[in-house]
Amino acid sequence: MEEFEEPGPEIVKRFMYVNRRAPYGTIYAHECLEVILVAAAFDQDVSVVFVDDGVYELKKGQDTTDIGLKNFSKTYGALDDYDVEKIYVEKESLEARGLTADDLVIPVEVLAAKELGEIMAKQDIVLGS
Amino acid sequence: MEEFEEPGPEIVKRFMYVNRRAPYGTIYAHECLEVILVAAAFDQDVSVVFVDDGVYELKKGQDTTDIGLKNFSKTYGALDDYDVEKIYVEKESLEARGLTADDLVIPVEVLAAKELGEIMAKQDIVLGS
Amino acid sequence: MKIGILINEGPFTHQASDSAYRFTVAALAKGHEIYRVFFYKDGVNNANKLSEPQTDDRNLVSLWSELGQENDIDLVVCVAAALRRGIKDEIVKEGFRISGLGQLVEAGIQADRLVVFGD
Amino acid sequence: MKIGILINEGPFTHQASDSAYRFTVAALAKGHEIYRVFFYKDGVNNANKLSEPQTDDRNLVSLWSELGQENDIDLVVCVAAALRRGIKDEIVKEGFRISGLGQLVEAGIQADRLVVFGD
Amino acid sequence: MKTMLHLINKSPFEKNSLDSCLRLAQSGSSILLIEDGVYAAVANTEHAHRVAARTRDLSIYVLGPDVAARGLSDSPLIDDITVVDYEGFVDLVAEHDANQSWL
Amino acid sequence: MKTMLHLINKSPFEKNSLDSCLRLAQSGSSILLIEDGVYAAVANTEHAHRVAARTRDLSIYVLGPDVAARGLSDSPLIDDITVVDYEGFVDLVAEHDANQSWL
Repeated sequence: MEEFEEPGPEIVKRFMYVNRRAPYGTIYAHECLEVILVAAAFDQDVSVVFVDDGVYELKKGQDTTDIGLKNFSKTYGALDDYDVEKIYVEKESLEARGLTADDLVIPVEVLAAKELGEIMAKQDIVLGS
Repeated sequence: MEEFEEPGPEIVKRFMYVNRRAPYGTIYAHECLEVILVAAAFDQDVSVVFVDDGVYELKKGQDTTDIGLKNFSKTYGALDDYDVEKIYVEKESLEARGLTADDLVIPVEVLAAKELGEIMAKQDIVLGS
Repeated sequence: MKIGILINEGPFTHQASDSAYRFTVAALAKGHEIYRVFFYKDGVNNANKLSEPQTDDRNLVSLWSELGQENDIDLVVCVAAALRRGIKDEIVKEGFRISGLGQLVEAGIQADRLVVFGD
Repeated sequence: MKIGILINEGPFTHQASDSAYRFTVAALAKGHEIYRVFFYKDGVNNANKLSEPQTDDRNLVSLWSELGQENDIDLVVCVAAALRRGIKDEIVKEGFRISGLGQLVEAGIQADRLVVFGD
Repeated sequence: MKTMLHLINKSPFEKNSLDSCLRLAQSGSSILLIEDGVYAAVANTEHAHRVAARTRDLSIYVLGPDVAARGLSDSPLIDDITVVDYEGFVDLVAEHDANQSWL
Repeated sequence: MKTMLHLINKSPFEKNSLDSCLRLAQSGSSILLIEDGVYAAVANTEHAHRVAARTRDLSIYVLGPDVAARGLSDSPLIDDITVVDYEGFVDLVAEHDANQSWL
């Protein structure tokens, strides 16, 4: 993968979007998703990570009718249409919240902190929320 | 103190301002102080509390020259001029930060959580930051 | 019962303004009086009439403005917080007025309850 | 080295814009190029020219505008975030321009480093 | 003795607001969990035991619309936590002598 | 192997940003504490031992102007934490291959 370290004329960088916030209480999760969908149109190596309260963004069964905000949880399903396929969720964050991958709206790769940390360390650009 | 519970024509209420944020990282501490100084002009029973990172608002020796924000820590000294005399700091918050009352810019009453909680429970209006 | 409301955050970024709005609607429905809604800190951004959310999203500035005018609620924007953040009369939505922090303290004194929404 | 900057919070409420400003000044002093400063989320409020802090306080909108113009820095305000929050051309300070999120991604691609300031 | 309603709108995983509230809230007072605070009402999380331990001396409520928004309507909540809607929120404010937001 | 600079701007008492960073940061990477994150650099606090324990496998820096602003210039810092100014901040960004803000 050395060729990614010194981008040439056709630059391909590793972009990682790290989601650490719960949805709705703040707009961070929503506006981070907006960036990801735009970024997907560029030919870059994109991965999306959910740690800490970010795992709650993917919780199944969200119904925002009575709080008046848009339910954007279904939009995560569009990541696959945009060819964003590296979607990682931290195992420790899920467990702390009593959740499993079955509770989430999209299929994800569940990784222990150690493995996830190794992947994070290889990125060129990390955008957190 | 029963007469405060049902305010008559000259209403006097117990107002408590609870500071729980560090200074400078956010504006909450500063804008809360602005409210306290305005509130002091009304003839109410005012108390000011510092818990959690709020105790850092009172740390001696603040010098904001190199971050470009206004150093408002000296303004706490004006509380006395405004006859705001009930100033409480939680003992547990100080200890967790390795601080004592000697580290603070103004004299305060240091109270254990248990005593402070009892005083908080008697307030009519609690404004937190 | 007379209820005062304090909103410390702007629209969209935090849920504070949404929660306050729904609380206010529910309080009115139950026959309570809203003594005043005071917008402080980033809350002053709730009065920016230039706000234009996507068409399928809620417009909190309009919602507050309409609720205030329909129910004769005093919507007060803190002048000190507003000046700093560039919320001036020329962009303030109808139904809001700019005034001083004393209006917040007065709401605390005159209302039976004051509820704070923020971050 | 080419450095891109992302600012996610407005002036005053969080230190993010102050920190980013001082970082940018220091980077220029060391001879680096600032490829772009992108204002996203509440960061779009940094472009509101109506902002009028107290006279003894710093005016971040003016500071960014001047720094940008003196050093020919591309100051880009995200259009989607700005519309929602009511930051429109009529109140945008000179030196800033409104554009799309693609400008952020492009800064990530073209700059050697991208540094994020936020809450 | 006044009655106090504490409002918590922060996730207990992210911020220390709930901790501070639980440390300072007097026995007999009430807590209403709203916005991201509702995560503190869910059973089987890392923080659930700390909340459950206080259901005996505190009355704990959670705002249903915020629970539903976050996809937690079918998740088991901690025993003895009462779900209310916005009208219930208003009633709690009216029924208690005072309230305090732990932001 | 890339070198990563982690930026922390939150108080460890208030938010979980430092916790998450310490959990995920790889040995050999660096951390720069800025804004309210500088409180994590102070010795003799409740969180100091957790930071001190990582000074062997991580390079930890703190932004001096933020330390001074908060009145901590005379407070003892944790051993092996290096104080830098804004120019040092720029150098750290330039010297590391990438950086990550834990907001």
